[in-house]
Amino acid sequence: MRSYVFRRVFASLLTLFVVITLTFFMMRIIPGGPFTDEKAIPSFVLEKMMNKYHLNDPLLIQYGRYLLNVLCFDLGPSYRYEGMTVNELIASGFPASFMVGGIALILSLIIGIPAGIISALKRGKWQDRLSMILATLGVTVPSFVIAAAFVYIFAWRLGWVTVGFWEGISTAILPAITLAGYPAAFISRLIRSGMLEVLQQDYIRTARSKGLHERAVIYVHALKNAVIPVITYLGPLTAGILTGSFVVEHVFGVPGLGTFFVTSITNRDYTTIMGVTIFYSALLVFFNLIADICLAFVDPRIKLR
Amino acid sequence: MNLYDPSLFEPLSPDEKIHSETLRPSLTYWSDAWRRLKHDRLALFGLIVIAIILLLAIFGPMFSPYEYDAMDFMCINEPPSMSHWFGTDIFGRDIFVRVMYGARISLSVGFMASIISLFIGVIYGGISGFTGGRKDEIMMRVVDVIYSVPMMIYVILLMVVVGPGLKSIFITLGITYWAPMARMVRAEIMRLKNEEFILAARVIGASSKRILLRHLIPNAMGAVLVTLTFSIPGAIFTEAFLSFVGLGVSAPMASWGVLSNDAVGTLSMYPWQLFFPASAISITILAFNFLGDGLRDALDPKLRK
Amino acid sequence: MSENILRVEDLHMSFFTSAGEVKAVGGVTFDVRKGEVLGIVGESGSGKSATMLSVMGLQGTSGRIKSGRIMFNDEDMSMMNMNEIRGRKISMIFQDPMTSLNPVLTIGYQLEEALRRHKWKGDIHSRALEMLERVGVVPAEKRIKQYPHEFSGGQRQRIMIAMAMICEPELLIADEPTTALDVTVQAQILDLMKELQKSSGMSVILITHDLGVIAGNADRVLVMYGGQIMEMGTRHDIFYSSAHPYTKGLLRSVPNPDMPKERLIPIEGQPPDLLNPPKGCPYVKRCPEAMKICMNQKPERIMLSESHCYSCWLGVKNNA
Amino acid sequence: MRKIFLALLLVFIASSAFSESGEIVYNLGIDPRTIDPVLNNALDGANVIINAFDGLLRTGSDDLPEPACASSWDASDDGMTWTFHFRDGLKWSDGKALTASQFRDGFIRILNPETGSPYAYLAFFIKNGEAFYNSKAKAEDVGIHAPDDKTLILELEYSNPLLLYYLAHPVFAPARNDIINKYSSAWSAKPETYISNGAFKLESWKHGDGGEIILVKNQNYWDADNVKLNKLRFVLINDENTSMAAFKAGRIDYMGSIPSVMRPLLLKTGEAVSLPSLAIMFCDFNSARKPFDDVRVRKAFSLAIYRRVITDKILMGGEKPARALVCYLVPGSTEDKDFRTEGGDFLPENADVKEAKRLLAEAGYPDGKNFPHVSYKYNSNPDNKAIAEVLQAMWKSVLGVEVELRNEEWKVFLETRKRKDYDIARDAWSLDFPDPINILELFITNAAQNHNGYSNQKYDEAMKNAVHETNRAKRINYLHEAEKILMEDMPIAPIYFSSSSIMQSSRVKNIYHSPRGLVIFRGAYTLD
Amino acid sequence: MLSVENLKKYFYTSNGIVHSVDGVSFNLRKGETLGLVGESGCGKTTTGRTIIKLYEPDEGKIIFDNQDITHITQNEMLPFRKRIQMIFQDPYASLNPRMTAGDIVREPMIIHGIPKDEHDDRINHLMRLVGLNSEQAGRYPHEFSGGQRQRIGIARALAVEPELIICDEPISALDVSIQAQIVNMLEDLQNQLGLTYLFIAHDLSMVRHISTRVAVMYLGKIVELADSDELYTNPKHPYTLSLMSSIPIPDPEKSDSRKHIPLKGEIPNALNLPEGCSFHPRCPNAKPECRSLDVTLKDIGNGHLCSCPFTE
Repeated sequence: MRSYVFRRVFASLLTLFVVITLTFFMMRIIPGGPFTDEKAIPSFVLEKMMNKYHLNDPLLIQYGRYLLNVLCFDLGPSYRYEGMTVNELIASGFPASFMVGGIALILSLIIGIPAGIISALKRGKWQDRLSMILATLGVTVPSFVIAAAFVYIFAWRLGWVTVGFWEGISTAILPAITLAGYPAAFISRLIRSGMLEVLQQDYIRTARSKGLHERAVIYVHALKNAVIPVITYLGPLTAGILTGSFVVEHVFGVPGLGTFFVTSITNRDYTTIMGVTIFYSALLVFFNLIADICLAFVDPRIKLR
Repeated sequence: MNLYDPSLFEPLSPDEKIHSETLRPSLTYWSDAWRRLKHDRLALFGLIVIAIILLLAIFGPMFSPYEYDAMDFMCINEPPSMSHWFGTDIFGRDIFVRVMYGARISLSVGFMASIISLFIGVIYGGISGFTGGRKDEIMMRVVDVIYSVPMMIYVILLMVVVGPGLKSIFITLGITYWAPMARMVRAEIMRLKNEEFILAARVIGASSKRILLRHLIPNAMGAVLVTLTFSIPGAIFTEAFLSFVGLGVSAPMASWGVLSNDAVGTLSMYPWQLFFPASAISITILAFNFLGDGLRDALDPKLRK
Repeated sequence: MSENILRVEDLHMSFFTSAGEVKAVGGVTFDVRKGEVLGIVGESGSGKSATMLSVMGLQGTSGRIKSGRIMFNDEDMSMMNMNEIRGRKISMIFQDPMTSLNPVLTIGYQLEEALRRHKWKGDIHSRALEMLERVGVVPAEKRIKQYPHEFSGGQRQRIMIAMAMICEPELLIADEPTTALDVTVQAQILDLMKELQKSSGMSVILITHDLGVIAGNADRVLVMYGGQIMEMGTRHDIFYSSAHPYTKGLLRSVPNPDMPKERLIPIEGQPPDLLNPPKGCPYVKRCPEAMKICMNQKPERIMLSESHCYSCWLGVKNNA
Repeated sequence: MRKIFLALLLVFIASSAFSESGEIVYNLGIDPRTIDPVLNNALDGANVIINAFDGLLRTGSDDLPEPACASSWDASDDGMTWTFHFRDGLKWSDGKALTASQFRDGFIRILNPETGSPYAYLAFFIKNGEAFYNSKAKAEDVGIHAPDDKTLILELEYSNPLLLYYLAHPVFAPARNDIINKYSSAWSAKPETYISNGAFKLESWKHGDGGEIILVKNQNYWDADNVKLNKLRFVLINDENTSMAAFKAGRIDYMGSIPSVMRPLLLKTGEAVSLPSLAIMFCDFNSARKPFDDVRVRKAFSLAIYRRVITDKILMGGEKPARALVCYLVPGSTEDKDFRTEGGDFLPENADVKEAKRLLAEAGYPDGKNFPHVSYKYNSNPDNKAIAEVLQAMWKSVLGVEVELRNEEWKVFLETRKRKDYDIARDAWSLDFPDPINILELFITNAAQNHNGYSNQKYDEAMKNAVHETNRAKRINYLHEAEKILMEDMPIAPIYFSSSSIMQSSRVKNIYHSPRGLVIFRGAYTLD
Repeated sequence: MLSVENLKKYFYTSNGIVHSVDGVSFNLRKGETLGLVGESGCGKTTTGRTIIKLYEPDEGKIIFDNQDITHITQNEMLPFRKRIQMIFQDPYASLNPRMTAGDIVREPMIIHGIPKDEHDDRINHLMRLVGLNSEQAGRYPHEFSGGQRQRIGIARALAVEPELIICDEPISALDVSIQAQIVNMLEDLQNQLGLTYLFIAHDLSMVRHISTRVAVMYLGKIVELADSDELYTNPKHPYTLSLMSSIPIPDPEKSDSRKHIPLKGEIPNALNLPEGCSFHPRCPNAKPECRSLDVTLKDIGNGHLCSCPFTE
């Protein structure tokens, strides 16, 4: 187990290194810099500003310095937020994204799993059709449309919710619902196809031949097997959903991490781009690992090696 | 019938036996799939919807009295009416004709992206899964890297290098969209490559290339098709994002994604400007999903009896 | 109370697939006596498993009993709550022990579940341990906590037997219990089943396509083909004085141990397509003695003795 | 299930808390890059700084400089030495005394090359300022002296007619070197170290969308008696529709970001007000490339624009057609005259179709025939896109020319435009100071902002004269002359003079929104 | 024709090394049928697959027609693939579901460069040879019954006119009435075409019927090898004895009268091979010295080879 974790982490660090390198050089190739603005700063001023952040050094030296800093878990100062370090930015943005993402994750599970079960059991009946159509809508209506519609309906027309202000859990619910749409849809489809396959298995027939109630057959025998593909999917999903979404955070005014993924690039905030990318990749690795370990617990046939 | 009729008890000649053999109509693989698809009402519905949308996209604009870029400041922001079925936009342009033109872009983006990802993803995933071992490990790490490097950075880079237009959208989608496909195909190939018919192919001396192209990939086609129908909505939305960054077709031509994106701002005043293009996307993708589900069932050898 | 524990009367059962109706069972009548082992022989697609699934009420959503009656202890089973019968009064063992156990649950859980379900009086855990020991899965204390994948095929089939027997059922249906196993293991499992049957006095329906297994284990034998019963009788009736051309053909097509090098005499042709079953006798296309009447008319059952009957127009012809 | 639903409902209801008396919520929109007076160069940052810091002078509620820390000043006869006399009892928000030398520290900080101030060049009028910036002089040589705690003397490098405007600019703020040296750039990011001397002081700053910057009244402010508000909440809602929803819910008192589709209706009902601003939108013609190297083509394109249609049918937010370069509200030959009114119009309100066609034909492209393939570049943004589409339609219908539209990501676009890799490009300018020179200087040969490569010796001459002229009337005259030359050459096509639409709840009064976009809360109060 | 010497094939799994084939030697004469029997997991399938080089052997020699093919590359193997073919156990899994029967039979011809214009004639001929009609060449595997599918598999193997066919449990997945058809056909083909078979199976009665000689495998080793009648009438190795006694006999009286020798437990997995004679933990007449005994196949007369030293 320990050597397994060690090997996984090592392989991920290697991947991360490639990601860092690629991102670093690509972002430097794209036009514009952190101080490019509509009102051009005179070039002699710009040069002094660049000097301040060592942006005039040879690229390779900057790259080496950055790698060294990352090794010490120092993601550097932000170019966009004067006086803030990227570590501080992530620390300040992550809690809100975490809360919204966490609620969304729970929502998507408590919606997706029952919906998937129902539509598998009622295969071909209206319950199946309805939940699959809803699931497809969850996949097809992009979050920018759902988010805008939610703001318009719930905040504007009905006045039920406040948007634009972050006041903890009460303001996290609407964005969480928006965010939960796609994963809930996906989970319900995974559960549905998993259940359909599992229900054809011999051991389900065995369970039935023991005279078990249909409920026990489905929730104990079938679901535990059908949930396995969901766990695999939950790894990357958790990493993605907890680091926030640009659109949702932008529209609902959630002071989270998600906006940084886009704004740091449009601002050419080099260190923040790198910082959030590294943070996301690290979470991805972490949750994939957790998912694999969970998988080994649910499915005794899997051994971690 | 008279049981005492001795002629009934005469032996049957071999000819009569063969004659009596009620041969099941010989069905080729695809005609069998088609027959079963026809029985799936939802899939058939999906197919018809797609056909209608395709027809409208190709021939619809010919029958419209309006041009997609003809502004009419006398009737801006009009709600749907007999003269403008879907209403007009902020320049007084007919939304119906714009949606039909948008279909051309969005659908071709969807199809092209799928085809590109199909070729790259299937071949890449196929090689990775078939080869296995260290090579597979490295190839999958490359996929991880593609997942982790922020998309927007290479999108901007491409924008600078390639410039706007459909071509660059295809390139961008081709770069990223094959990754999930590759993963799926790899998993499928790993499952298939231990099947006996692969051993049989090896025994008759088939080369690896032949085994991959003639035996493995055709058998992964069902799963590939399903993944494809799922990747189309993603491509259509990504196109809207790419257009925003400057990679898409240039205004006033607009895809569904762009039409929706632009109309989010006017949601509170003129909701139909968002409703129609967004519905077009949803309906199309719903149709593709129905068709995809039907295809998966139709192509699944396990469901074949 | 009659001596029959189970009686199946004119059972018709079909599976409805996208390709059409598969007439899996087309009019089957037989009974199982208390304490006997009834062997059912037939090839795949002969309807033997479908009949048993109907008895268990496990035909699934696509399967439907179209007509006929199934009586258990003289009660119509369609009037009974099958959930109370299954596992308690009638148990079933399936062909493939590799897939018939739930991979994510311990065997202990799967054993005890049936006891809990049927409100077993007494200590559930010790009953499970007792059953495991009886079927020879030892040390039971340790193995009860393990998962199916930690067992070999033979052991899994032993566990399946333990699971089926745990509530002391009156009837055990064993659907090809040894087909997936090696000969040495097959012999062990059959011995175990025989021993358990003797000690508990229950009735057993043993389904197999292996004539050797039937010869060694069944009291009475039922030969099925194309969803119908071809011949029925004691094992002596079937093996030494078989009447139906199909039974004869089957017996001829296996190597004779006395003349091992003799050329085999196979049954030519292929089993019938149950999507489009023949109007008459299902065996007509492969039958060397087929007659015109066999094409269009289902043969009636002809009694040869009290225990022995068969369905063939040859019998009518010979009688006439 | 029902319980969960009820709980959710309760949570929703509980979340609607309204602002207290003496508190104003303003949607700043964008999270400022910095609120360090010296490092900021953006409007969002300036709006925090201007409410937290007072310079020697400050911007009054008529957009003119008025005395602040300095209660009076006098200039030497040659106008090259200025002496500022401080008020009594000036204090920082932490209670420490504010001294003249801290102003000197602040000004030196602007010029210190290591600070990296984007506005460093604004202080080059101070003697040896530029030399110090380029490390050719020491800090002691810079012409800033604080002979005592209450006097600051500035020696000038050259005379600056806008000197008082400059000194009211937020960049010319005093500095607490004791704090800045200790915490370096982090000082301005944390409320504990962000010590200021203006009407409000920083209480907290939560970054990103949905975050907020809270300012509270500075009790040590010299003019504290006139500050009515206890608390200022600058919220950071970036999305216009969200902001609007929050305003409707009564959560925001004042905001400047109204969804453009709603503007006409809101302006009509009076719920929103349109304020003119010192900004102009125009497009650059690339004079260095065919076909826009031909003045007739440029003029034809400019004349083909229906400016009135754009302002009245598309923007509908109180913008005015730009019929010349310099916008309204810029003082002319005297303080009370308007430069624009004096200068008159150079372009028609609507297209001059005949003239435009004639010019294009003369240039060799009758009815747009044989016109080379050209494109209009703009940065991705819904409003820019709308303008682009309208312009394209107008050029097509009037001139018969197909112009391709190409949008680019913001910073890519800025680089493209700077490289002059375009035919026509969107451009805009907002004035830092209400003076025509502030925009006309863009078109001097090789000026930093000269995106279209315009170069005309006569124009440069007129601008040079204006810079060196001390007499106001004459100076303005030179500028009129320059504008006329520019309009003759038409290197750009002015489109419209911007305005800003604002919404304000009825409970707040007396917020001053200057044409330069500064929002000043020191005189504001709430009715409840 | 084929000689296998001390063949070893190990699989390196994360649990350890699986000694799947652990020193197997035998000769195969032209035109004969050698039966290879044993329980599942004994390595008989691996032996077959290693001979045809689906697996790389770890040790030993494979000599085919006086040529050492043990370590030749896949490319060099290509001409031999024309001469050695294989028939698989599972008629459902061994045919590509997306190819027609005709294409399946055609594929080896394409690979081995048989001229295109001969293909159709050959396919027709082969289809008839295996008892199918040529119209059925256009159908897909799922349209055939199990027996018919196995015939297609045989046609594929015959397409390149091989000399040796390795039959890997070709009948065990088929119904009783079909098994006889296939066995008869294999016999007919052997007579017509002069084929040599290596017949791998666990159905002992069929093996006896078809084979000239039979080898019994246990845990990767051959424990007994003899002419088939000799082996069946006079088995020597305790494992063989017990195996023989477990065969169900389709005759109630014989079945009842027979005494069978039960084996303890099941075949252990090939990960941790028992020391000495690997059969000793289950052997009914195991002796203490079996634990340390080095067992090898020894001729005990009449070409009857047996690895147990304690045979009477």
